[in-house]
Amino acid sequence: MGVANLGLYNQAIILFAALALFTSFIMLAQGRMMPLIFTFAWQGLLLAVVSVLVAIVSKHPELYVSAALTFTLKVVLIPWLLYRLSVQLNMQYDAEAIEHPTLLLLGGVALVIFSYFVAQSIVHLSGLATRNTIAVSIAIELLGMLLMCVRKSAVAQVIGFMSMESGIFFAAVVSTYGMPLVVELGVAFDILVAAILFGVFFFHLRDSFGSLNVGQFNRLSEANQPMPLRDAAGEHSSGGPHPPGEPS
Amino acid sequence: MTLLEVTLLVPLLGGLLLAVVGHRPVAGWINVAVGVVTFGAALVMALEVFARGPQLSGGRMFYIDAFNVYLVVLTAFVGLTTSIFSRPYMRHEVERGRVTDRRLRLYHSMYQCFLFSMLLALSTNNLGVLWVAMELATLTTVLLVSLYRTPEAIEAAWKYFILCGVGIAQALFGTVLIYFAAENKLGADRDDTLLWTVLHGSAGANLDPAVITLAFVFLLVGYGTKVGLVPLHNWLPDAHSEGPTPMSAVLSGLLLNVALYALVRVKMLVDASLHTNLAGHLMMGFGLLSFTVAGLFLHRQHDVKRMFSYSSIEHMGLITFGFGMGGALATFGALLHMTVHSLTKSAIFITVGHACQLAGTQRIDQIRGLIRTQPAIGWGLLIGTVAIAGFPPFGVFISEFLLLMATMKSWPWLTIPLLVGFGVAFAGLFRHMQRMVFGEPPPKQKPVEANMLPVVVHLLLVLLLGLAIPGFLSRWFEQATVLISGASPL
Amino acid sequence: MDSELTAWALAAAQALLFIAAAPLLAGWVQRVKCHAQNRAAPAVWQPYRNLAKLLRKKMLLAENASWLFRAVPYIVFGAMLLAAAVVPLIAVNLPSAAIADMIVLVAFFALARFFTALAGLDIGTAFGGMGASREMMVSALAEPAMLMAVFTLSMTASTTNLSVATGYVLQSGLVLRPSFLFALLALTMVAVAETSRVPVDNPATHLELTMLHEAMILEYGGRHLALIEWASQIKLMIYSVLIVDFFFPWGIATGFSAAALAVGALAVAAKLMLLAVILVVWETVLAKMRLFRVPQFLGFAFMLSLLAMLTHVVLETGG
Amino acid sequence: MSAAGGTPLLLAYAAVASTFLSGAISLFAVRRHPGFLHFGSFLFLFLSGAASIVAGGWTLLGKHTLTGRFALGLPWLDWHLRIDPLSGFFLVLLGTLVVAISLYGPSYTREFARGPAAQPLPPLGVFTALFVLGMQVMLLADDALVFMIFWEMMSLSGYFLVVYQHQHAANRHAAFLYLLLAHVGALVILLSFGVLAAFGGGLTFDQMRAAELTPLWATIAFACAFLGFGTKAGMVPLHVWLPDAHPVAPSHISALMSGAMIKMGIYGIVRVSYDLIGDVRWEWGVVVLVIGTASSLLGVLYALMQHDLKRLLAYHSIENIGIILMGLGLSMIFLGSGHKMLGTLGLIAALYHTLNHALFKGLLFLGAGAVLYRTHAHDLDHMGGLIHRMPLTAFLFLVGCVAISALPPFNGFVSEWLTFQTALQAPVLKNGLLRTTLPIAAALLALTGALAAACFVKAFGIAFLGKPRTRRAARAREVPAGMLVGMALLAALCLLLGVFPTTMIQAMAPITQLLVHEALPSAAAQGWLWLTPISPQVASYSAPFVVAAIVVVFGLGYLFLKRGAAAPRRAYAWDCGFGQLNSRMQYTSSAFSQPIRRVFGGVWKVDEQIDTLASAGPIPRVTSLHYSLHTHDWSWLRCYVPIGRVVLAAANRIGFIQTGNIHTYLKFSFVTLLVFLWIVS
Repeated sequence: MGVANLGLYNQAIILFAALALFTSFIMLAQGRMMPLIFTFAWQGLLLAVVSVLVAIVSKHPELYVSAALTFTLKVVLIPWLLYRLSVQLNMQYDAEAIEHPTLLLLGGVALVIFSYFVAQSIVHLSGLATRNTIAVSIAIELLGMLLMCVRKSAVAQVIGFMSMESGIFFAAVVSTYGMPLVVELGVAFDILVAAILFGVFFFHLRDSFGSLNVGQFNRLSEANQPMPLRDAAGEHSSGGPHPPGEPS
Repeated sequence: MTLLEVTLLVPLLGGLLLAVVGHRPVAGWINVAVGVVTFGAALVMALEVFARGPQLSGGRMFYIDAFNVYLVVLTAFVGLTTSIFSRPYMRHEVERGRVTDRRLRLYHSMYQCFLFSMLLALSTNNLGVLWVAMELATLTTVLLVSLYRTPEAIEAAWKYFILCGVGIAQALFGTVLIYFAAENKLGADRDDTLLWTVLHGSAGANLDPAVITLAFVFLLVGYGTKVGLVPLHNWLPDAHSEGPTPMSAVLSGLLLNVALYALVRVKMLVDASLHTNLAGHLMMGFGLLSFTVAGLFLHRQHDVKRMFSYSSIEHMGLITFGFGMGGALATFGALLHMTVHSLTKSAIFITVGHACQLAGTQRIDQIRGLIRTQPAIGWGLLIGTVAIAGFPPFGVFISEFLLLMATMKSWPWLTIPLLVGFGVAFAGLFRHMQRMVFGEPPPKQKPVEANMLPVVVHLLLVLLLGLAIPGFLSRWFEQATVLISGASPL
Repeated sequence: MDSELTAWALAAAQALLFIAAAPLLAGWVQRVKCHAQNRAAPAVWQPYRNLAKLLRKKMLLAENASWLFRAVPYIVFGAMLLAAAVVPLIAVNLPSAAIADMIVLVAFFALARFFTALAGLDIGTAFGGMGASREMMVSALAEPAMLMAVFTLSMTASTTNLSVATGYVLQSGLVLRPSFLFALLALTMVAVAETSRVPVDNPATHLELTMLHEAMILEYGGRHLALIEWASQIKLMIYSVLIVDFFFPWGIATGFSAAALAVGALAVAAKLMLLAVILVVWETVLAKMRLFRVPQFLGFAFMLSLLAMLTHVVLETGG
Repeated sequence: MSAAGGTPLLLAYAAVASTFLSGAISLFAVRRHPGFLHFGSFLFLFLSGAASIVAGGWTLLGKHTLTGRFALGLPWLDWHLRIDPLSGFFLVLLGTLVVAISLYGPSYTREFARGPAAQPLPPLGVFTALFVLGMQVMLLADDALVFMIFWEMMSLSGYFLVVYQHQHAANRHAAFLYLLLAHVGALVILLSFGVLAAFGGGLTFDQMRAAELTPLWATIAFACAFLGFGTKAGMVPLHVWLPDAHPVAPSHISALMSGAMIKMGIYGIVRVSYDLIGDVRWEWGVVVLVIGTASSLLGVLYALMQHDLKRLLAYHSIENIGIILMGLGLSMIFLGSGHKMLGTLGLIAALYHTLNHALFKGLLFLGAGAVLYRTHAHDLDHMGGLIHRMPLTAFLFLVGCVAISALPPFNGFVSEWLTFQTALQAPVLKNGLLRTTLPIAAALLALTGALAAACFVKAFGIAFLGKPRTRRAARAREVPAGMLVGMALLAALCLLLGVFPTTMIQAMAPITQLLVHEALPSAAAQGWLWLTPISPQVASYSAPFVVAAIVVVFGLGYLFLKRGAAAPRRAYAWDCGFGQLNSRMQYTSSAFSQPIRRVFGGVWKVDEQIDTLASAGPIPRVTSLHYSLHTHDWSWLRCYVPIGRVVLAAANRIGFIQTGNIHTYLKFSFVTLLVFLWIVS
């Protein structure tokens, strides 16, 4: 059924979902720190709004709770936390150069198509008129992951992580009117703790690496590490012909 | 209050208590005491379950059946023995000044919280809570990995955090999808729809295949990351090698098991609703890949703890392969292998911890002549390695024997890669082992204070399992096997 | 029972005759050789005189000769005695032939060689070691060739019992077997090598570079030397008798009547004399070859015996 | 099992129990009181050996087949044990060696209690016991699980014994290689059992016997078993571990390893192919024959090039395993083409040689140990002249040499003679190819025998004869009585088995009855004096006569020559007028084998160095000249080194996964996720 013959609320849902998807794209393209954080907050806001709308449409009061959770976490707490941290680590002005942004965005588009293709097989279950927003939620999640894959800065990675979370939340909301309460609370709690830990880690990282550029972390690399020494190989069956076995 | 509540609450309260007094000398003992209580409760509870069969408790919040009860006992037990080991170990670390009081407090409290989260993950009846507990396990161990605050430790912890976080997120998505599938089959009382008992009951059979398949993919990638399946394993060696050794012991001894437990639970759901062997095949592929790749990695290690973490990946791969193969024999073997692997591997890590303190380094090429300097440690390491390499009369051999037999029965040609894998892994372990254990020790290498009791106990248990599996234990395994594979090996 | 007894008595007698006649053969060869190389020839009895002289001589031992060194001559002689006892000289179907078959016969030679070589090493002189090492090398190559040749015969006669085999050839009359031709050649070459004659070895020389057998027994004297010399004469005799038995058994006695035995004795004597002449001619026209040419020589022998076996399987049984 | 008949099994249990006790004693008592090793541990070892001899012999002679079960192992699979003539035979073999080493050990292990080679004693005792225990129970095993458990236990404790003197890198390398091949071999055996179990529907040997295999799977099962057990037996080209591992173990352990452990490989082959699989195919026989021939020939050729006495003996183990395999191969060929009697003959020859080799190889290793004990020399060129200093040892070692060189009247000859006789029955076969190949194999066996004789002339001659080459050798003394008794026991058995083969073959009849339901009635047809395997017309051999003849010659010699003659005068050997002969003028071991090295050129990879030290000056004259010769094993260079290289190269390449860059890791999981999503939808 097309958008035209849906109720206003549903149209609004679809609209906001689309906007949320758009915000992920912005995050993908946004190199500077502060705007990134704000965009993330915006995305949280949109999702919260969507859950409120769904709650109204589907008469599921408990969705208000999850909307509230989303709002407090994704719009207030975490962005504020990140903001404070980046001010303290005075990196609010630094920006990172994204290599081949166009390619990245095209990749994002491809991901959206892919997630639509994936969602195709399952949407028929949902009774909702706005079922295709499931595809959007998957897309948001994957885009978050893409963000983590390409961004060098730890903060960016955290944001990517969080937007994955929000994508999942979104999926829960639009597909099944949210999860059971206990689960929602647990998840929220975990995310909160995670955010705080991330904060702690920023300092550790800064102290031990001097920057938050996780791209430089390769002390534990094995790729350019030689094989164990020859005499170690001497103990191994390829130790080559060895002198006849008389000890001494 | 029921035994289960004791089992869960004691570690939690212990963690909180230790958060306050964790830096005192007595903390080590408190840690042990908590472990003892937990283990006792778990054991009694296990006997109850063994007597009366599966039981629901806490308003259907918790479900204990043959499968998870023995994992609960195992977790409590290894937690206990490791805490016994960690007392002298951490003291030595404090003396070497690698750990301050604050971090010692953190260590002790996080240790117990970690145990709590794993016990929760095992005993819960709710897939959502299972996920929450798994995430909690990650969060509690992240700070343990970075305990030493060296750049390597921080880096390892960060990778651990990010990779497991992402993985776990996928698992959450999978859970959501399962909920989605379940919810529109049995839309009524929404809070029950994630309950394992409900899903795996009659309702589970007719969940929508498409959604379940999708869900399984997300869950496999998610929990598979924590199991350490190649190519999602990259966090594991770093975390094991950089964290304090007791933590490595519980990580590879327990956490991997718990993650695998979650995976198997999900597989049971999927098999019930899918009626194809898709899940099994995916797990077999993953398992075999991890098994072989990890075996190769063993050869190129310079760091002893890192090496053994790869061996953990290898064995997890084998177990996953076994569960994926399904069938009574394979499942029994996999369950047995879970047990003996976690016992043996934690014992090895305990010994390795002492060995590293002895030699003052983790670098393989600088550890020498252990068997001369401190025979207890040398022999412990040697016998542990022999056991983990799958030599009889140790239990690992029995489970590998069963797995090979099962493979020969259903997938004869897959025995060849398994064979090669075993050979390669064995060579990788021993070429390093011999140089550390044998030979002349460096001039001024002194024995250290070591408590080898846990090692002895673990290895004796493994030996016992190798020679004869006690009746009740075998019946547990059998019940679990029936539960998972639907058939009995007997 | 009575016939049993006489049979055993005959067997013993034959063995004694065998060892008694061995030096005679050696003497005959020596004499013919001298004539062939137109030198003044010693009497045919010369070997007996030598043995008697050696037996009378006073013993002289190297100062670090061990008990083994003194035991070896007896072992060697014993082995040769046994070998002589099982080879049918003038009569077949003697019970003593059952003691050992062809393979055991070869093993007796090996036993003698083994201990001779040890004796060579015992004193610790360079010559002893050299002789031992070379002798073992030559024998290692000669033995398979010989066994191969013997196997051909035994597969034809489907037995490894010497006497039975001889009897088989005898009663199957004159059959032209290509395998036997090759086997004969191979066996002859091996015999030459084993009895240390030219071109493999030269029993007459004591030149260090050419010595094989002599180098091992260089330190022996007196009765020990006598036993060893005698043993090697017996060995020569055995090989000759083997050749004539297998390939030209005619005339050998099958029954124990006096006449038959006499005929057998005469026949074998004649055949041996003839063979000795051939040997002499061979030794006279050929020159001793370099040590490392010997492997080719024996390799050729092995090839021949292999050929014999193959022709037997392919042509004679039509398998 | 019948009440009276149960005793052999109980005896076997007793043997196992006392082995266990011996281990326990060394574990707990020896650290404080080393005396316990000598008088506790070895005492129980002796008892265990004796018990297993009695048990085995009883089963063998009484034709019993007894089974027992223990509620151990897997919940649905007890431990099944069974003793039958075959395992009884091998128990006797094992027990004999165990008795010998338990007599020999107490004095020998004193070397490790103190002095340069000092080592902690408890491990030695414990792992010796476990080693024997493994073999004993493995022989009793009647299901795959028990078999594999104790098979691996044998290998593993063997590893600890090989690496016992772990200060030398060479020992560690040898032990590693040994354990690696043992482990892989065991896994291959496991596969073979896996096939049988898959068809038989269970892990017990009874179920496997009942299994109906298709020819293909039967061949696969056989191939796996042959490979696995062959690795343990040390057949070419899987033998590389053997010459490294056996020499570096303590000598009484080397005796056990070469004497008993590698025989367990033979046991396994016989058990699986004749008993479990059942219908033997002649194609298998051809393979076994070819590999056997190759092993025997290469084994002896490599042995000839060695100058380390124990290493030389180790290579001879490969040779003898080859001969045993030839016997087995012949037996398979004949059985497979329907000639039961000849198949039986081949089997008997193989088993007989197995027993013989156990005896004389044990004897030789103990002798080498005795030499090592006094001179601390492994290298032949550091010995010499020992026959004067240790005459008894020399005599016993000589017995071993004669026996292993297959010379009458000792036991080695009998079994090789039987193998020859089997091969010579080729004409009965239909297949022309086989008819020609069998005699050729026999001829190669003859070559092997001759080369072995050469090799042992060298070994004995260089080590015991001539003049002492080092001061230590010159100062050597006779070894303690215990060691001599241990060796003498084996030497006596060598002679006995050589002189009374007929009786022995009669005693072995139950084995062949069990395996191929056939015996050799004709063997003893003419009474104990004559051995006539097929028929008196075809072939006969009488060892007693040989002994008698040699004794007679000695007697006559004494009577007529020695008696009355003046005592011999001693004088210096002729020195060509160059002054005193000294020990450096003697042939060395490599000089002795040089002609053979030139003849069989390409068999070895020889690297030969002559480094001379010339003094400065107008005319440089060589002041010192050092000659060193090493022969390397082609199969090592051609098979194992490349494999090792491949593994290491793979391990090297695989490193790229672990880049250390978190983005790569994230990409891994991202891609994995996408791929799976794509697969499922």
